[in-house]
Amino acid sequence: MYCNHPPEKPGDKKEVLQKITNMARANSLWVTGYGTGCGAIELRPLGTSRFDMERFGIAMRPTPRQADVLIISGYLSTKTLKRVIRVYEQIQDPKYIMALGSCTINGGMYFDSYNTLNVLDKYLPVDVYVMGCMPRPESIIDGFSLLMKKIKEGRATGWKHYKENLDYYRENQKQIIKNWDLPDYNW
Amino acid sequence: MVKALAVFLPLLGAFINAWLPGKHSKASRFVSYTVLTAGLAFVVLLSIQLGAWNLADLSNSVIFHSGVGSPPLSINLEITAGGTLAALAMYAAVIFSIHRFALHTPKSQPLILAMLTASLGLLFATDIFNSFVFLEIGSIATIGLTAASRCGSRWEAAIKVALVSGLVTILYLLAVAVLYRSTGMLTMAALGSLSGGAAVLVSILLLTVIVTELKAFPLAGWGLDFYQGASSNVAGLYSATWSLAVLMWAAKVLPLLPIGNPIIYAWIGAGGLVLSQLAGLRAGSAGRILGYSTSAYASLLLVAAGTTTGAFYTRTVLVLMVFSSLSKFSLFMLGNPWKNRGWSGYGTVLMLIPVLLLAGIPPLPVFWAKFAFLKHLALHFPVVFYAVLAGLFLEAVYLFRFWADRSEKISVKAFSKPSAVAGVFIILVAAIWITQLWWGQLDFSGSIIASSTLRNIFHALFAAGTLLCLPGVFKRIGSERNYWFWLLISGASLTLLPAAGNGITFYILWEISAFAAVVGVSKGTGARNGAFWYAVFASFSGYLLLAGILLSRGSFVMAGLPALLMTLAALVKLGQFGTHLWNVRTYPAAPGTMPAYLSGTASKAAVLLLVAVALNATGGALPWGRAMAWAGALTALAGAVLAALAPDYKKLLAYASVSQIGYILVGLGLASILGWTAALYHTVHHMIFKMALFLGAASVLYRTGTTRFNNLGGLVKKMPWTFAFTLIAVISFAGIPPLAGFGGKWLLYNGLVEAGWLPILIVAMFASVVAFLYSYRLLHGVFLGQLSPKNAHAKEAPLALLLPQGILAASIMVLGFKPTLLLNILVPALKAIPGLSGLAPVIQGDMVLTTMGTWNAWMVGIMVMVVFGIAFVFYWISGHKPKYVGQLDIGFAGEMPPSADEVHYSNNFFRPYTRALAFLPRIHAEKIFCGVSKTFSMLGDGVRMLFTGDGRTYLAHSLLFLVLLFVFLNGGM
Amino acid sequence: MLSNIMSILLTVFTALVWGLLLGGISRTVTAKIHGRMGPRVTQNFIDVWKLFRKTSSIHHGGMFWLAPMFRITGAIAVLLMVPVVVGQNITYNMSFAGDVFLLLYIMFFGCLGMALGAGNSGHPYAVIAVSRGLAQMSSYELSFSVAVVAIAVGLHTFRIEGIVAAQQAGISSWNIFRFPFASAGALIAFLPMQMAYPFGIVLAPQEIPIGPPTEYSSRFLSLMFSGRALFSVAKLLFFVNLLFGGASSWLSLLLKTFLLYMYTVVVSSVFPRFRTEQSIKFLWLVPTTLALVDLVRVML
Amino acid sequence: MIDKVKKELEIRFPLLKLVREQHNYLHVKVGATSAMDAVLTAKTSLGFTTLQLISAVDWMENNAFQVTWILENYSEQEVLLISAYFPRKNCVVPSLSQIWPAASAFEREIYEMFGISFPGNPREGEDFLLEGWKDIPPMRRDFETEEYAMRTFGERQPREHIDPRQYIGDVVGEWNTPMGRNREEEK
Repeated sequence: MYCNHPPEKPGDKKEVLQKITNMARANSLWVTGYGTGCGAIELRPLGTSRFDMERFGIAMRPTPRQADVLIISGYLSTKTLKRVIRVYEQIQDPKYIMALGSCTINGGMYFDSYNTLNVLDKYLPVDVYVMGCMPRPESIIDGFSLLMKKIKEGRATGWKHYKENLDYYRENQKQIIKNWDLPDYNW
Repeated sequence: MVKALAVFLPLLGAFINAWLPGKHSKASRFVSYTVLTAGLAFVVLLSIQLGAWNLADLSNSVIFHSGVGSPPLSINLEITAGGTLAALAMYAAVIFSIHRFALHTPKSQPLILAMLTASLGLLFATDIFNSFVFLEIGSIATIGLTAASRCGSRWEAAIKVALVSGLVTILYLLAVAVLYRSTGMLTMAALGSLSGGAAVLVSILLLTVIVTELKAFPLAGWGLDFYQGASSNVAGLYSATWSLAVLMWAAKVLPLLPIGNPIIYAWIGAGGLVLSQLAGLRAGSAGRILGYSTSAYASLLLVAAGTTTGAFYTRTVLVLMVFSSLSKFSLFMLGNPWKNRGWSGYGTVLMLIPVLLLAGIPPLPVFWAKFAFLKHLALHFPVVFYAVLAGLFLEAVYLFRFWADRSEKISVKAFSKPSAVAGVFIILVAAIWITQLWWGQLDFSGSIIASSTLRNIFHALFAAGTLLCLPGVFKRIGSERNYWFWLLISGASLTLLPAAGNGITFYILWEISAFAAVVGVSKGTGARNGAFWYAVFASFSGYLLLAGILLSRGSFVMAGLPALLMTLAALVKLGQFGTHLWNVRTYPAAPGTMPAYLSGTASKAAVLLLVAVALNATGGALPWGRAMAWAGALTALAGAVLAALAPDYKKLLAYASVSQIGYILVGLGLASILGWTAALYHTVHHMIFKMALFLGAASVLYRTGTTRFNNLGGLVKKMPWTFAFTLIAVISFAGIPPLAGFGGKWLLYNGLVEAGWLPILIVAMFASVVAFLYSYRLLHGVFLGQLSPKNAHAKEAPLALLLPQGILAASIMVLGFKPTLLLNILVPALKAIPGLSGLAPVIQGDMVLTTMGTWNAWMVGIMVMVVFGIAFVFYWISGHKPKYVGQLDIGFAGEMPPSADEVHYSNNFFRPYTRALAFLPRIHAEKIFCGVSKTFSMLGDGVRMLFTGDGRTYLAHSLLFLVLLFVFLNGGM
Repeated sequence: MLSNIMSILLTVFTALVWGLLLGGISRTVTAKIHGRMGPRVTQNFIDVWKLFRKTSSIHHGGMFWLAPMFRITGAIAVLLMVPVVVGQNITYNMSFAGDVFLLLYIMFFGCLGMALGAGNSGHPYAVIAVSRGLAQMSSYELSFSVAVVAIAVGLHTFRIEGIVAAQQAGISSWNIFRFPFASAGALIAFLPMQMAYPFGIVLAPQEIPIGPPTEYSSRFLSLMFSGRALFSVAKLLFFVNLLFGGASSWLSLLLKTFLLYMYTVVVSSVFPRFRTEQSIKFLWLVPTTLALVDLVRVML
Repeated sequence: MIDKVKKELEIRFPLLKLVREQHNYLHVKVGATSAMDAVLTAKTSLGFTTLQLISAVDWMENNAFQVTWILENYSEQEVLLISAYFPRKNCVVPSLSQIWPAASAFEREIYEMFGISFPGNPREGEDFLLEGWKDIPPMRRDFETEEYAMRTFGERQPREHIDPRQYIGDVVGEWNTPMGRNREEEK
């Protein structure tokens, strides 16, 4: 029913036309339309004429299959984490995670909640954190700029890290997701 | 003296039996069987002596006197050659059924034997008063037999018989008295010497007696009640002996009555036939249905007496009456669920043969008599002809309903009973024998379709269609039964069809193929309904065809009404919208590869008929071509829309078949070379793709056990080859260029533009776009989407089903890339037909040119293939190796789909379409047909009000009939 | 022969570049109408290249795999069936092999492939989109075919070269002026053909994530984007040949296709979306009636 | 109008205690055994046909759960709250899901959060919010939230105090994003 094969390790091999490809990747960031927390409301203005993310080539895609970036917008509960893992793994490589707000960094105001995780990095490889509670659209664009810079420099390798250390991430994920029923890897 | 033993031996047996003691006496059975066997032997000897087996001349006879003195006191019998055959049937019926009485009511054996004697006596009587004696004996025996089982309804039936025979006695004796007083003689010949008032009086009295005894229409009430009320054994025996005897006796007396113009019989008969059969549509019980059928045959006898004379009359009446009586006998015996109710595959067939006999379907003997008789009527009495034809069709309808209702109730044991086996056997042997007599009329010169190219195309089409269906016949599921035999028969007669050289040959082959297919269909699971619809529509189109042939006075078809009738026959057979009901009921119900045969191959017979009609009637252009084209275009559209909304794979294909056939009609209606090229090209193409699709459906059904879209989906992984072949067929019929289907559309559109029929063009184009809806529905509903866990066990179709599909798909590819292969054959042949207008398409190599358009299928195909190939290779070598993940692993808002069934979109697939169409009034052909059937039912109910079920009413009927006759005949004089 | 092949390759290449560029321009123009800056004009090239270079990819079965190829084959087939520049016979490519009927039907090749791929993906939304798309297609094809038949019958030829040749006597001989009603019908039908709003129910990202290509990713999607660009250029070319007198030079070709494309972009960016049945009813009623007016005129 | 409701209820349930009353709002407290009677009476006789919410409060000091049914009479625009105290140990409350299907969801939530059982609810025990929760129900007051969060999600990162203005200023100066540029121009 589901594809249960773990992913291949991507390795470090150079691709053809790496530089051009990196430029293209940086300038065409497609974002999965998935709001995990309160920060999702701050993403909407990005598309409006005031902030206009399309000028950077950033677009919203309604399906993870076609997206490059997953934005964890604010606090992330354990229940949502399960869905986020699935969405993230369904995104095709290369893929990037951008985390918004204090909650993803250290739990923020929900640090002592029974179902909100504190440090996102333990569960998913975050490429860019954007600080704030909540970050304003300007900050998010800032974050995108940083991400674009990292991609151009070839440093946004969270997805490689995730695949190479899948066991570590899985262990952490399984520790807080009590009824783990996902496949080994969600293709 | 010895010869009379044939008549009186049973009487002897009756006397001995009556005196024998005990209930279950073996002795009585021994006596009965001995007497009957001896009598039968005598009859056989007599018939041989009289040369009855040579049906050409039935006039030989021996005269026999006995008793005291001379007539009228003595018993006078004239044993005719025809009569011996009837007697044979009676003896056979009694021998085959008497054991049933022996089990339940042993005391009835003397009565049976007495009835047999009375029947035989009446059969051979030449004397009016003798006839009276036998009539009385027969009535008494009937009453006794009927009342033998002490049950309310049977008593009632017996009392009605008694009442009527009382009245008959009075009237008859009056007639005898008048006759004797006027002429001093009581022989039948004396009737001829009557004149003046006495002649009228005797005629009226005797006619009333005869009509009453015959159970012909206005006076049929008591007979119906009798058949319904009596036990089926009694009714069966009665119809095989006494009823047959009365019919034969009436046939003897009627021409002798001094009534003036005998056409009055024909009027009584024809009117009665139509009205009684209308009422028959509403009949519920088996007995009553067969009673109506008896009434129909009595009416036929009246018509025959009024319109024919001499040897023709004798022979027609003999064949009609003997075989109808025997069939009714077998139906009563078979339809009697007296033991071990159960379903038998043989039951349907066993029961269908007598039904087909009664309905007069070729090559069974009744057909030959009916055919000759109807031909005579068509030539000389057209109005009577139409009435008789209508009545016969109505009869066929309720007989088929009876068959569909009852055939499941036949006991398995019935088949093992010697009576049933022998009955069927005798009927069949006799059928072949009689058919032999007429064989000379058949003509296989193929002169109907003058062009040998067209003929060969159709030969090849039918043969290939049948052959491709054959490998898969054993891949059946569940309760489907063996149908290959019937498929083969049907296919064989279809293959012969283009070779038919005259109307009768064409008709016979047409009907054999249709009714063999009906039997084949009835083998499906729960296919009774489908088979019934098919039988009704097939016989309707058959009667239309027959009428057309008979009205054409010897040639195959004449312009005008016959051609119109035959066109209608073809349209019904094709499932023109309005009559498409049978397609969408029959195809889904038919077993295994049968629907592929029906839709792909058998429906092409109607195309052949249309071609034949057009060629023979006008040389190409039918005057109603434009109407036909409109009908075709609307059929295409309506069929396509209905197909898109169909919830079932086979049903969808049935509607698609209706829709695609519309294009053929448009092409033929054009009556131009382009139009006919399009039509015939599409005929070939339709046969190929529709068979591929239906074989695909058969494969899916075989592997999953269902054809409902709700239960299917995702089979592409399990049945990749079936999917590939279906895909090719679908791309083709959708008309997408590199494959064959586009050619037909292109030719058709060019033809339509050439003729300037733009509105039809628009409708046809729209229909072809709607075809995309159902083509995708079909592919997605069955093969794409999610695989239901219910079908997880499914695997690739067996080779027997796959191979024909592969062949068909390959031929689609070939035809798609090189349509000129077919066009090079078609176009010259059609150019040679003088009646077709317009310019022929010019074929230059692979290029086809018309006045306005061009088409080079080869270049288009090559282009598509090359581009596709380049894309494919580029994909393949660019190092792109995507990973296969299951269908459930989809981006589903972060969730995992709970089960395949919940994410498979299949129910109400074109919902927006349905919504958009909502403003259209929902006119369903079903509703129209319901209206028609309701109207007929109402008419039938109206007629049925005559038959109140009260014996006194029936007496009143007889008297009223007498008075009316009196007024009418006196007025006429 | 060689020059023919060169011409075909040139046509396909130009169409691909022009199609992607037009897509980029349309995004910019739409953004300007919204009061935004909008992406670069070359954004579509970047997107296609990025998608092409995405590393991992999944597929759901054979038809899923083949669908983008169907798509691109259909697009190229339509493209090659239409003469590119009037008078330069070498650029007529394959148009000798068929007439408008062939073109009308071969247009479905790519759509059918796409629909099959969507079906094989197993995603219910993809199939819902296909069901809507087919329902809508059957309605706009009605008006479009009425318009095409009216024009073709009016000009007494089905050959596209013939139709173009009949319009070479100055601007007033263009079919859009000779057959104004049919042209209006065809131009309205052009909107749903390009999946432009208000007929954009097929790719409705808000309710059925992007429609048929929901499950398509990386290289498949890249090919599909290219196919779409090619197909839209092919359709533009067909319309230019059908209604606007063809193109006498490459420059006028670019200009005419650009203007025609801008028409869809402008209409599309100011209208909201119809529901499916509204769209079907509208297409059955308005453009069909318009086109029928000219058909009746031609018949009389 | 609400007076009438109050009178009616007082006649039928003599032990009823009034908690709060406004012009269209009434909160009453009834005994645990007559709670169902009161709710059903309100529905059938008093026109409170809509169930807005079922809520629960843990009164650990009184060793009781307070369950409140919030009903609404839409045509009169009145709200009626009926509360009842149930013993805290093995708390069992009758289910209303046969009467209001919507009650099923509320009851499942309360079951997960408080461990109050609603026998009669056909979907009781199905995962609602806390998928695979194994600890004591988190809304009970004897549940140590912070301790649980520490245990499950790890120690919270220590806070650093950074002056945001200075921090953002540095970053903006260093990155020179388009947005940053704009801001500088504004200055």
